[in-house]
Amino acid sequence: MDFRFTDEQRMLADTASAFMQEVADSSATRQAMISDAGYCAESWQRLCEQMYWQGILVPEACGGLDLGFVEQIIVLEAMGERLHCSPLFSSVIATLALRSVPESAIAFSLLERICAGDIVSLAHTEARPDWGSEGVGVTASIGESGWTLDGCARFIPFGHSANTFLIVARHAEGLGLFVADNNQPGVHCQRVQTMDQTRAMADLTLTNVSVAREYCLSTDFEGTLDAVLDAARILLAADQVGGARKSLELSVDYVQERVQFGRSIASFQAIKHKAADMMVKAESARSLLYAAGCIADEWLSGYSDERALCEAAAMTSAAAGEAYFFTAGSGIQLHGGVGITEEYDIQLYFKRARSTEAYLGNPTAQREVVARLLLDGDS
Amino acid sequence: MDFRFTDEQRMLADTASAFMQEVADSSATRQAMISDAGYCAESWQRLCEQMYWQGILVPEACGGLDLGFVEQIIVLEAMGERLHCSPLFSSVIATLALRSVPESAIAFSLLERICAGDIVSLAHTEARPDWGSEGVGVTASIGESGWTLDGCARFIPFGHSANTFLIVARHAEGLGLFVADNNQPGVHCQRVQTMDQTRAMADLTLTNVSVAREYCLSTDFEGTLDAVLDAARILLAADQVGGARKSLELSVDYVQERVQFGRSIASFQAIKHKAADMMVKAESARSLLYAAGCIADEWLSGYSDERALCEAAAMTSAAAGEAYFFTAGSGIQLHGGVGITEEYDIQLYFKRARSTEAYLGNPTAQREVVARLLLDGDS
Amino acid sequence: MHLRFTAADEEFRAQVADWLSENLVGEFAAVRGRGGPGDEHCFVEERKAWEQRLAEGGWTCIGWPEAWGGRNASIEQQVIFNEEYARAGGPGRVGHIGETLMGPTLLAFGSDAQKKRYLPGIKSGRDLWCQGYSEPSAGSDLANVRTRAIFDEPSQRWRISGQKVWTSLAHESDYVFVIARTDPQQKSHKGLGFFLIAMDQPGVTVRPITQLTGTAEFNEVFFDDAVCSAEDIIGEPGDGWKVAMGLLGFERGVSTLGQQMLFQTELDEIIRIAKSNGSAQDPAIRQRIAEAHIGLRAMRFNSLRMLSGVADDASLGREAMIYKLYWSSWHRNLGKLAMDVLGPDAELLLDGPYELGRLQSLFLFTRADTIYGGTNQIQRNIIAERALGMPKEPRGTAT
Amino acid sequence: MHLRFTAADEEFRAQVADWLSENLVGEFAAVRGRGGPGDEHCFVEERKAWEQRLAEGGWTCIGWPEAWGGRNASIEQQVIFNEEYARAGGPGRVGHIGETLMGPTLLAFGSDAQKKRYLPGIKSGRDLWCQGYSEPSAGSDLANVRTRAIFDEPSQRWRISGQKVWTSLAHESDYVFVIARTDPQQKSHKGLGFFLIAMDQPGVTVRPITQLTGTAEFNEVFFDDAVCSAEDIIGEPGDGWKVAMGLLGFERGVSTLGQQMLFQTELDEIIRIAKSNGSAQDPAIRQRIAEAHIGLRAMRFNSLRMLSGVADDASLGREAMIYKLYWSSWHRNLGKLAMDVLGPDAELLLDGPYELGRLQSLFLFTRADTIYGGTNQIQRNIIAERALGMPKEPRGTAT
Repeated sequence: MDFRFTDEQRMLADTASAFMQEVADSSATRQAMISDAGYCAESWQRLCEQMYWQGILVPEACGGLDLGFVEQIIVLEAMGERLHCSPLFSSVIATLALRSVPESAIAFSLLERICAGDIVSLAHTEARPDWGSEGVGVTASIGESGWTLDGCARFIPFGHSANTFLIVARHAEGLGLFVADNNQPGVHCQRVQTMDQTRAMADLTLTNVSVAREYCLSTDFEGTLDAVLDAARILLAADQVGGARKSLELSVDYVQERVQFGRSIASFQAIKHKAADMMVKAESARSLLYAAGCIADEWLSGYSDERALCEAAAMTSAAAGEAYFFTAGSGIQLHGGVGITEEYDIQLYFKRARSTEAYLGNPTAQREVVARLLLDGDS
Repeated sequence: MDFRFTDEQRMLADTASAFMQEVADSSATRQAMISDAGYCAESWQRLCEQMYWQGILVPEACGGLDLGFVEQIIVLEAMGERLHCSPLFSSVIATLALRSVPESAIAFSLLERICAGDIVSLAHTEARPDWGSEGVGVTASIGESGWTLDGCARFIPFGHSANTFLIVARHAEGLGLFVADNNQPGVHCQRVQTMDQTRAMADLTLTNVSVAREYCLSTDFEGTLDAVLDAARILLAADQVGGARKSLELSVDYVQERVQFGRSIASFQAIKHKAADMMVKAESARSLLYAAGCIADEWLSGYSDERALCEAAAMTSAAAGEAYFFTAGSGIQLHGGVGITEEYDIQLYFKRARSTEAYLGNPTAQREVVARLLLDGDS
Repeated sequence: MHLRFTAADEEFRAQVADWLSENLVGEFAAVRGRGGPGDEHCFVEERKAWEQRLAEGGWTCIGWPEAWGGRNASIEQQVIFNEEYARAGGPGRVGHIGETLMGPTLLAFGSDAQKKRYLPGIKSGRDLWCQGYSEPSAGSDLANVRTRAIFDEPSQRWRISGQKVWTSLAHESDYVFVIARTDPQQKSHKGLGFFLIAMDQPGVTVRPITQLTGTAEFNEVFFDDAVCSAEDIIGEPGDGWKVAMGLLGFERGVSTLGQQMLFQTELDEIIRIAKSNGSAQDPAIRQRIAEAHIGLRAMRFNSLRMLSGVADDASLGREAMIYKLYWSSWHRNLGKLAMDVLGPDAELLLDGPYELGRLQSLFLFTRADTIYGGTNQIQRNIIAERALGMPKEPRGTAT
Repeated sequence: MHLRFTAADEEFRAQVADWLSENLVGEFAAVRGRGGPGDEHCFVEERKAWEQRLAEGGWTCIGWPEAWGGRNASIEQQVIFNEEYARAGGPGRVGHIGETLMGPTLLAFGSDAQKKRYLPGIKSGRDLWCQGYSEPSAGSDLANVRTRAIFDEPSQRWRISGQKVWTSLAHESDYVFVIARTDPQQKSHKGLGFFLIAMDQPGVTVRPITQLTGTAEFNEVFFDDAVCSAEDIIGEPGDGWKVAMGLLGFERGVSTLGQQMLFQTELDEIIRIAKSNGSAQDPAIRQRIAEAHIGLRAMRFNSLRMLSGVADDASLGREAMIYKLYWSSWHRNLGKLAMDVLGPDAELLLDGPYELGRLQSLFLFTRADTIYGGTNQIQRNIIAERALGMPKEPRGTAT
């Protein structure tokens, strides 16, 4: 038991922070978020080439770094701190999905392509009625020449820039995972306009899309999907914790500067206590996040089961989602009038807090997952 | 539309406040609550003889004052302010039940006896699974010689001192309302020890109790029971609002006196803002209470239907229950160390806040009632 | 104490409803339900024309004395008017600052000449007003006003210089009322004056503030030797604080009932969506919708108690002080509830580049509710000090 | 960063568990799970004997240096010991103030003579300690201490007079450590001394404080010319504040993990009841149980981060400061949750006159959690000032 960063992890955190400071200041973020792609291609290229963060969870054989989940969290937290607009999250989810299906040449080569900087996106849900397997809106039917996919998937982060999709589709006997390229006939993916502009989203429509048999990576993907989504919730929580901590920092900095009634408003108890509550929530979510990272590492290495992963993900997602929304919302309040202006960044954090809190199941839904584990069945 | 007390109502409020100051100071309350009966017989007698509050809702023909629901609320609010230990609440509920059943000589004479100071208690529930008709635990069967009652009812306020019970029992075709005296064979009622000692509670056990046909006041009491309980929730909310306001007052008085860090702690923003939040909750609950009083008056006089009463009761109960618990709980916090000592009264308010909040359905349950009215069915 | 309106009041209600349904047609049909908070930038020309139509019908300033063109309407009638106005979808009133703030201030503190000069323009819907209180360095701290007013003896005019901020409708207004420092020696709330200033002059510049919604509701207003005649100060130099504090009292009045009707339409919309997309079956959403409903009813009864108190003894009671804190917190929660009811679709805009749906605007704009017009923190100070008699904090330098 | 314990640690865990299961029998079987906060008044004699049994087994003061009888146990081992102790139902430690507060203070600030005089008695479980910090007029404001210490030259002893309050276990203790004013000219935190005083003397009187639970957990302690030898002051007169502040740091340590195990048994009990009485199907209760579970896990990981930080650079990190606020708020919410899970039966006592059930005690006693040892308000001040670097409030007189 050692609940500290290793020296290597600490170094990675410092590097990540420095790199983000360089490529993701406020003006870079604002420029990227209103661009067509929703991210800066040059920064992405630097991230892939100089940082190689897209390779953190990729096995060495495929050209990856084969580091741990905690390392992945460290960089996502740093990115969240800066509201970085980046398809990295997508590629990491895809990596986890590819690691979870039976080994194959296709999966191997996709992992290689991820390392090369290709964007690979998991397309799995219509988010109706929920974000899990119930929400799968693509159907797959098998024929002489292979599979045919039809249907829609929504809320694919940076899907409009994806080179390749990993598509979850319902077939006669369950869920499968299929591969399709963005330029394949019948594949249509388009960015949708969203309130939070820093995490671009796309809708995917599949019309009679042919997929060769070997591009079906799994026909028994349901349980795996759940685990991959749980891992995704932890990764997202890293973004949220980073954003929550930065929201607190920006707000404390602002109130220190702001003078009213003859003194810095940071000296008012109402302000101080709000800031203290923000810190309690942010740091507690962070503790849960790191523990979830350890558990996800154990899951990746086979020491922990899906139930432990599920519990860690639900707890962390609930806490991080609430912490981010609370700190960014309170942050606006601490900023006072300027908090609601376009000019200050706190509102961008607030919007990202909302979009991430709702994504993959909101805190209420996550607490219900925890409740199920605690209260239902024989457990 | 005139949302003010009339002059008479204002006078009644002043009288009530003065009378309570006389008979229900802290030491009187503490003496009464640990007595066997849980109330002071002498004060009850004075209340009945000098104040005649037990007659407020009794029709003139039965010797009552035939005043309105708002008047009843006014005195209950004053009693709640002082944590008065009194069976009045029971008698008022019984009055409402007796006014709601078909006219009869028995009902008439019971109303007369209520005016004379007899304690008449509605015994209706085992509170499992809920406080309404589902919780009725007494069964009534009809035979040659009349009705026979068997079963239990719990949480009867001051039931151990009741002269007569109005018993809700389930018969073959629905719910009925039956009358039994406390000294009748097979009737056994005993006080139970409760965390809040200011509102004594009793359990009633009925073993093969014979009730003559004319002592069955209604065989179709289900809808009426719901309405009577809704009215009871509003009456209870009066107690809660009184207690909430007093909790605030006691706490503000305390923090004004208490000096720490060289100044009255009432000057600290954390304290002031807590007090402000307490006031917002208490006064808002009070506004809902008075509106509910008006609506209950309309219901009594036939202008409003049970749905309006139900909505008003659920809203008021939810708000008053929360306001009381919040103000009394925060009141302990504002008192600091002495708040948790037996010596100071704020802890008595806190216990009464809890017991009243849970009684007849907690705020969550009441909000669900509101949600049903708003969201379900065609409404 | 009772909640029923008299027959006469109900007749008045019918009269209002009839007039509105006859007049909110044609050119005005499009502005039904538009122009409220968060939507102030829309249909401005139509809403200006609407002010004059209202005035022609005798429906502006109905609470004013008859001598100044009002109806001397009772509190009940004002409540009814505001309720029916909102129910009919009457558009956000561009004239509301003149009608509910400037007018009552003039009536209470203005000279006869000032009343004659300004009240008719407000009454007729011709002159629009905005308010100049907050400053960049004095957001919550009105006493810290730095805008200066210097009396120029030769021209017998005041010359105003400084900057105001968070001024809504500034770019549409004809006049602004401004608190400015007349005595630079005096600190805090002493030495302030209350000035009425024409917007259309070289010394006044308006700059919109773009908000998190992408739209601009508020403005900065710069005064650079703006002029104001000697007759256009209310009271004496040095009376500004007294006048301003009186004016803050007018902010809480019958218009709150109309505001609540707008809130009700928002809540109704949320309930409609919840029923249609299934979230009405989510227990947590049910609790929150019920809580919103209860909160809105409490707000209404708080207002009625407050208004009944006004009728009673002409002073605003305890309830008045909780109003801003209550509605702004409630409304902010409603914005979040709207998002959670919309579910995943809450993120999707109507269109690019940043066209928000109504509930998205609600969500984002309500974050301003707990800030402008006195933050929640300031409101709690006011409640604690004025309603509960708790001491002010010591002034001093933080360490 | 990983959560797994090493094989050696797991072996240590087994050793602790075995010893406890062999020793928590016979006379000690009855005290399993008893004597925690809110229950301190029970089984005191048995728990005193238990301290000595623990000491014989070498299980007191395991984190102390071996030179003073400890095991110099690693943080991991201390975590494990506390977890296993709580898991086995080890009773509330009457010796905990000596072991976790007095001992570390002596080790850090005491003279060699003082260490020799006092550490063995703590280590062996013979001497029980209590703490004398708070005073009636200085609850949250330690600097405002009024208890006086006057050095009597002829007898070469200090004479202590004054009153302390909220002293738990005072009536059972052999010694008390006290902050008292050595220099009456000095205000605030200057001029204080830190004294070690024997309880068994005529100048010391203990009076229990009856709480809202009807039981007495805390005491008032009156000093009326109580004596204390010249050697029994830690550091110099005037060093008291420094010593006291150091001591406050020791309050947050590995014992938090044990505390959390107790919380876990409370939560488990609540879950058990919820499952058996059907409230586990109530959506609102489900949310709150899940929240309690998440909160408790967060508390654990907060502690582990804090402890790892201690091992790292010997200073308590940001996480340490949030601990008291976090656990006390969590625990208070748990008390309310317990009542709501019990439903209507929550009101019913075990017996008259006022015998509370375990969860009722929890509910009532947890109201004290957010007050003693620094109120939540004080904790937030500390977090804001020390962890976030925000300025202190100006001192001054309220107006």
